[in-house]
Amino acid sequence: MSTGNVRGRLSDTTAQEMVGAVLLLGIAVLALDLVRLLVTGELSIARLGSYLWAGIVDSLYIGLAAIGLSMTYSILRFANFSHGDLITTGAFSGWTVAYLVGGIGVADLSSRLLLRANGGAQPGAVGMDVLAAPLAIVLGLVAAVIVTVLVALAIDRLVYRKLRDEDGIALLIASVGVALALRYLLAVFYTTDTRGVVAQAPSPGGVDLHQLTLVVSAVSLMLGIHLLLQYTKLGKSMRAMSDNKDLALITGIPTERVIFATWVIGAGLAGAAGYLIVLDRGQVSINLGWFLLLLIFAAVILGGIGSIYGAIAGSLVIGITINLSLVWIPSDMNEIAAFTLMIVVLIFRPDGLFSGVETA
Amino acid sequence: MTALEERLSDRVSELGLPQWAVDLLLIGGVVLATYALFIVIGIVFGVSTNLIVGQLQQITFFAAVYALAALALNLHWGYTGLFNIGVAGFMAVGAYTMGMLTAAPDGSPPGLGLPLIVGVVGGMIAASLVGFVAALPALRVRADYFAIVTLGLSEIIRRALLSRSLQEFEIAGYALGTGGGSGIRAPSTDVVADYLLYVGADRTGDPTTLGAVLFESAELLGIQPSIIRNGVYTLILIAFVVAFYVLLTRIAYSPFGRILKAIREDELAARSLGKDTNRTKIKVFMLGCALMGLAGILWQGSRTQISPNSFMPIVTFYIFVALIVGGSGSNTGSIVGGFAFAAFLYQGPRFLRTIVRALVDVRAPPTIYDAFVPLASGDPLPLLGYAIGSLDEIRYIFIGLVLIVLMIRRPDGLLGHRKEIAAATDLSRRPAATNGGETDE
Amino acid sequence: MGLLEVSDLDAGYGDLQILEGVDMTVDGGEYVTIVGPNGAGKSTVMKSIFGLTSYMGGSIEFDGAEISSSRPEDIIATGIGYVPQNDNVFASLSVKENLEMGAYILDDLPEDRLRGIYDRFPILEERKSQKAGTMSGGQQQMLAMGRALMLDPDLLMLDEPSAGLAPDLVDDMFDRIDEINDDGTAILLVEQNAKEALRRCDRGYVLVQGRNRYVDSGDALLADEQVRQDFLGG
Amino acid sequence: IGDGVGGGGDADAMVGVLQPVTGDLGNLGAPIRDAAILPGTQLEDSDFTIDIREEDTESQPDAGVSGAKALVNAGYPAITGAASSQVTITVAEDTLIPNQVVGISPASTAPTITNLEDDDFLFRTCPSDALQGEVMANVAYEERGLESAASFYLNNDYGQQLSDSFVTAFEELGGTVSNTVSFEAEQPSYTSALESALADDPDMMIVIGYPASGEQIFRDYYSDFDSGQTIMVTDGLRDGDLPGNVDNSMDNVVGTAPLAAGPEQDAFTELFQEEYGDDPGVFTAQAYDATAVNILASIAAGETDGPAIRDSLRDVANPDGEEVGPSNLEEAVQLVDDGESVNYQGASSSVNFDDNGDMQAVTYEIFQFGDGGVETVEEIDFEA
Amino acid sequence: MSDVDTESRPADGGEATAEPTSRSTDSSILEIRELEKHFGGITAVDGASFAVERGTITGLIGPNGAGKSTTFNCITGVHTPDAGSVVFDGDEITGREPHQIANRGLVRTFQIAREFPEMTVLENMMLAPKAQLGESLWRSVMPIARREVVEQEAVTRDRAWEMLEFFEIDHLAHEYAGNLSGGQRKLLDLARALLTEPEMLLLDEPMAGVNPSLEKKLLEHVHELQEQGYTFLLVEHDMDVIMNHCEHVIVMHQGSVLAEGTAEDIKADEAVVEAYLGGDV
Ligand SMILES: Nc1ncnc2c1ncn2[C@@H]1O[C@H](COP(=O)(O)OP(=O)(O)OP(=O)(O)O)[C@@H](O)[C@H]1O
Ligand SMILES: Nc1ncnc2c1ncn2[C@@H]1O[C@H](COP(=O)(O)OP(=O)(O)OP(=O)(O)O)[C@@H](O)[C@H]1O
Ligand SMILES: CC(C)C[C@H](N)C(=O)O
Ligand SMILES: [Mg+2]
Ligand SMILES: [Mg+2]
Repeated sequence: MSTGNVRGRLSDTTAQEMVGAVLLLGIAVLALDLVRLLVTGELSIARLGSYLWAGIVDSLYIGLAAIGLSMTYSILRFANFSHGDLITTGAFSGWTVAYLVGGIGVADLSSRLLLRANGGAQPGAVGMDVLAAPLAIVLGLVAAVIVTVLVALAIDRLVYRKLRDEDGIALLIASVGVALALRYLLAVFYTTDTRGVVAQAPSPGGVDLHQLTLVVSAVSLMLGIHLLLQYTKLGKSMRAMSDNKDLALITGIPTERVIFATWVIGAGLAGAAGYLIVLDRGQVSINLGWFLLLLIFAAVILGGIGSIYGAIAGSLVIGITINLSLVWIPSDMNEIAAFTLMIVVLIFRPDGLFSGVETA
Repeated sequence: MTALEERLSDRVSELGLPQWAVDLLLIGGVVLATYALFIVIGIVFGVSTNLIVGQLQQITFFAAVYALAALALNLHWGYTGLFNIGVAGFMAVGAYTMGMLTAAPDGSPPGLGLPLIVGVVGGMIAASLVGFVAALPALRVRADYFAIVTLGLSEIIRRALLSRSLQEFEIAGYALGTGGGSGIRAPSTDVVADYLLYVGADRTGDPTTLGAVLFESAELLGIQPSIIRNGVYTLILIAFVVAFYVLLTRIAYSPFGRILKAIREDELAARSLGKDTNRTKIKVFMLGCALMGLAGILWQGSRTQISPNSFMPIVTFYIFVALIVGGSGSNTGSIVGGFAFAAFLYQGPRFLRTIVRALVDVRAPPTIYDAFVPLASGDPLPLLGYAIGSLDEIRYIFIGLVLIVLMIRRPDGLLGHRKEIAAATDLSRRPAATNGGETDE
Repeated sequence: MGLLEVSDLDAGYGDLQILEGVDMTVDGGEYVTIVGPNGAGKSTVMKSIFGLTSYMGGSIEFDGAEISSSRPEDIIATGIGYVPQNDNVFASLSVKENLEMGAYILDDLPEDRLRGIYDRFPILEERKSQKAGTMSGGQQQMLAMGRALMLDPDLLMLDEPSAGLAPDLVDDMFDRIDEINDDGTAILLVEQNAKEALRRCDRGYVLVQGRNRYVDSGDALLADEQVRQDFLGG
Repeated sequence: IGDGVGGGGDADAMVGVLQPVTGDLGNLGAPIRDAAILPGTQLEDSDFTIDIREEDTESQPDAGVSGAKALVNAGYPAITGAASSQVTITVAEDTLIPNQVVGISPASTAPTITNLEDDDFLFRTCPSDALQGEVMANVAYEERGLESAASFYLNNDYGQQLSDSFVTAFEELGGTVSNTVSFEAEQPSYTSALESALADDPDMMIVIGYPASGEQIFRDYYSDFDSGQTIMVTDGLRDGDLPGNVDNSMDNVVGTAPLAAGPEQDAFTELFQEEYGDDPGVFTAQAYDATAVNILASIAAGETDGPAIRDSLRDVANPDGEEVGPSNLEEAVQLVDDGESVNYQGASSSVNFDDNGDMQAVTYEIFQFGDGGVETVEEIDFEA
Repeated sequence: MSDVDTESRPADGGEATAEPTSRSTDSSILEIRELEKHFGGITAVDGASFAVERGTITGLIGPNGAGKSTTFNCITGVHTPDAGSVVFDGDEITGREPHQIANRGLVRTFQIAREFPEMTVLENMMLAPKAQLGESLWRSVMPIARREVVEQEAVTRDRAWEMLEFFEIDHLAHEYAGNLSGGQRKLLDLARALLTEPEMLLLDEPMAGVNPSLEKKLLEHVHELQEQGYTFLLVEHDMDVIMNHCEHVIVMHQGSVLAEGTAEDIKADEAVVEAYLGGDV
């Protein structure tokens, strides 16, 4: 299907602007309504605050994953459906290491190695929180990043590299295959049971330390990536490659090395996201990443593919949407709101809400 | 497998038969060879006739279901290039509409209590209408965005069906509902089998002549009546597969089909030749969605309960595997792919599990650790037990690997790339009046 | 021994062979043109020199070193610049960034080269922060050429630089190429504007169906009746 | 135990065990499954061939139907299962009733099962939640003086109906129910759903669900909402591992569940501990009883045929006849085979089926979570 | 607009016919008035007006970025103009969809030929004819109605063969279009456009990147077709083509028409020489 030109035609009309205006109007109405609810006291400030905070926390880990997805999308030119399972890989590998380290002398090897697949070694008993086992938690994060990167590189070598010249749809289909194989390979080892692996978060003075760890880690990782891309040639060569791969090759950009770097960053962030999500939620499951994937796609598309700041901004929109929408709609509809927003944006601003914003 | 089918198709094409006959032979050959394989395996391992026949019935049922869906998807993706990965959503619309129209008015959730046929037709219409609504905007975006839009749409549909907000509602004084997470209970489509088998479709009553013959011969072979009943319904599904096939093949070999291909290849060029591609795309999208809805009805509707989680995105990917295995763009391929998927990827592993469970009496150890530890002391049984216990997971891995290997080695599917020429007449015939020469280069 | 020495080259795409035993030489500072019908394999020759096709046999030497199995980034470093036929600028990067990309393999941006290129193509300095994709066709050709010149190559390969340009720009383009050549850079040029190209070059190759058909000085080819008839449209 | 490949016919009794070993109910389902196959193990060395085959419902209707189809196609005329009411109803309507196969659920408590149009093929050894809702309301309003409540329930037959039953009873007593919020199983986060359930800051909240979801619900609850109100749970969350998995002592949680209080409860407990080295959990006694009466009825019927088993179920379970039970199952089988009339006295109750296939008398417990797992703090008897 | 109508209304009503030779050649077939097209801040076409005489070969030239391709896109419905009107054969076609315009008899080819690569050359050709019965879904599927479709297909096929013979690419009929060489694609594109029985053809740089020998052949075809009554408007940068083959030349510059006239007039026009043909950048 080549609808590129139809899109071009569409972009000539003012439909875009019209829908944009309607969208803005809608947002304005909702904002006014929000004020009304606050004034009438139907919605307490505290509740609004907790929605917003939850939205920010959600958007941070969605954002971590979205940066990686956006980068691989723009540089390798395909929608990577296995990205969610990289997140899951990070969660399992990282927490396995955390358990292995933190559970020494407390729990038996099999519970630690397989993250309680047998139901033993409950997290409280092992002391899985940031105060009781800070070293284990940090090592786990490092391991999550490293293992996920290695897995992603191995997959690239075995699968995607062989499909470099194919079109995006072939790669997309292959990535669905990768997603299935990876997820259920994990399931064979860890079983499909959902289970808690993190102890209750210590919260001195009402500050949830696990959530705080998530926020601090996520923000520093994002900052790190920003600096890396801003102050090295890597950022520019990535943009050049996503613009025109053949020409990048001719210009002497070592494309395979850029792809390598893309996987390292993208998968590393995905792994970290997976690990941090579990730190916050407490439970790990085989479907962790897969269920998040569509939300991450929504964030990437909202922000505009290829733009890192777009991905972060898109994640904020998604995170806030799924939480703040609870003011008006029941909680089992909140993702419907997020997906609808994604579709509307895709149709009327195919380049994303934040297109035009410069990327590193 | 690949080599086998290839050789088969070569051999068959040597006979110089018309295309449809070749295709029929091909499908028949593959099906019979697979049946034979399963029967041999069954006999070798001493499986009872009842179980073998039961397995073949199950395989055929799923083969038919996946063939139906793959054929519909082939119309979208194979012919028109519309990369629709929201198939499960359209199936859900079909099945749910049928459920809501036919469920008893005093049920929970209540339905309209209309006859089954109204439900089936209504379901198809609803699926195509949702297709229409989706098509209007979705057709304007790029192929990979289109994929994400359709996937998002199918999730929106599924979540809406799950939501308690629609669990029960009222329209124009009629109470209706989706039943939320519990789903909807409605008459199942497989009652049509009862009409053939029992007098007055009353299962506790007397069988019809056909029913009597079937049940008696089944009794002789030691086959459960439930298998016969399911078998008859499976035959009805096969009739639908044939109908889909004829319909889609007619479309494929026509000027309409030619426009579809042209849209797939280069839409702007087609428009510039005066083809109203938007209308055509909407039409074919709606038609495909209606067929998907029907496939959903025939499949999920054959259960008394339709629940939202039967329409997870994985279902769409199953259908994609079936289509890709057979080779997208080919209707014959869709059927062969549906069958191969059902036989080897979907049901086959379960058959193996049944056999292994019967042969070796092992309990699956709770974790793979407990399976490996005894291995160190030379006892492989726990590991085998674990593998059998994790068969569902292993099957998913296998499906994933098949997809990957197909994309790398045979992106055109097992049947290879079959570029069927879209025309309602034989193109190799050249007008006699012209200076002619050879038709072939 | 020429600067570029292609001998008996076989190459193609995937399993499909396009070039069969192509020989080609460019001496230092020489100006060589390749002409031939559509699909003859002219672009393929250039891509092969740059290692972008499936190599099937023969040798490609540059400056005395075999480069047929080198990676593009290494070939650039040996001193070959290449401006491909179409899609030859990074559309979403600014003009200046495009030029910087030309010196990607260096650690630091060679400021004096950049200066030199701005002097040669003043329009590029004027528009240095404009997105390359929004420039006109002729401007994009200049930018592409500028980018290829960033490393001060010994050999510049240009694939149909005049295609789609307005007549005044075509003349201008040829003049620019002459200038670059006068500064000592060897030129390998593919052109459908064959008469003009042959008129200006030192030597010309006629390529047909992936094989060498004629080699001679540009003027001699222009004078050859057969060549005129078959390849230059009479 | 059984040979799954057989075509049936050569065994004296064939019972399919259809229980959730994985999925949301996995933690409770695995012991239930264990108990359900226990009679088979017990009779292994007897003169009778008992063919028992397991299938996993994965706590979901879809997988449940597949499992049931497999059992039915393999000729099993009677089934112990399923656990979740949702799965049981689906399986019964889709597979068991049309194929005239008997189903005895040990755990499906949803009230609608009572009046399901089942041609009398569906039984259960557990009580209906019509009673449990009342028990809950009583405990909350009368005993603890809690006047406002929120209901947070799993969106399936069990959750919906038990929630309704509680709400009706609670409001009848004079309490107010501020919010009823349903949730889906095994979601990654319940924070937003809990937010709406607890919006009006009620005195108490009831949580009706299964363990895997429950773990996440309580994690989210304790990390964001814990303000000391009473949480009341039901049989679905009677999982001793829950506090440890949630990593909270769950002191504010109180629960109700059907209690195994049959005449032969001790005999069963001993059997179970001996075989599995573990204490029996919720609905395990009911599961044992279900399989046991299935076997007895089959042997009484003299053939592995659904309708025949259905017709002899009440004969072996209900009064009149020699009292038998877990302690002497082998004898019981022998007696039945000899044509004697028996009255099965179970581990969970005396197992007397009424016209709807429900239990006639049941006991509930009030439990709390303690160090050693679940602690029964009170027993309540009901006689219908 | 009524004056335009009377001016351009052809004597025979302009109905698309299978017999192109019967067309009158005495009035303008295409008329562009004050056309404007903006992209964001860029004005691509800025009030261009011109007319094309029936039966002529008209050239459209101008510097890069003058707005020629955009004008083509506005005429053929790929873009909707922001202002101005396009009148074709007496009908106002401004803002209509590309397929409507093509069906009206105004057909274009593309600068880079757009074939359907996975369809054979013959299939490519058979797509072209207008209003085929079998383009209706029902007719293709319904048992009885399908008979007519099959009959028409045979006719269509024979016409496609004839056209392929005319362009001397009939030996490629069963080849997949994706395997053709660049020049052969251009021939296919033109042949396919003709099979729609247009009244007028818009060709965007038909000779760009075409080898001179092939160029000659293509031009011969164009002249032959002109004699049959077709009208051509072509964008071209090759001055030889413009000067030797076009009766009439329109020069665009910065979105509007700078000059118009015969090739000789244009060559002599100082503004044109300044803006396009020579001078410095
Ligand atoms: N990426 C590719 N894959 C397969 N075949 C290709 C590819 N690129 C070019 N070809 C084929 O190789 C042959 C030579 O192409 P090439 O581009 O070298 O021709 P050319 O001489 O540059 O022609 P032109 O003057 O039209 O640019 C053609 O037959 C073309 O179809
Ligand atoms: N889709 C678009 N978006 C933004 N600007 C555009 C678009 N299409 C064309 N333009 C701009 O409009 C102007 C006119 O472009 P057009 O392609 O019509 O020129 P042209 O006369 O065909 O030039 P050439 O001879 O180089 O093909 C140019 O400045 C171009 O950059
Ligand atoms: C196992 C039990 C918790 C099942 C629950 N009583 C239900 O009916 O769904
Ligand atoms: Mg070329
Ligand atoms: Mg142009």
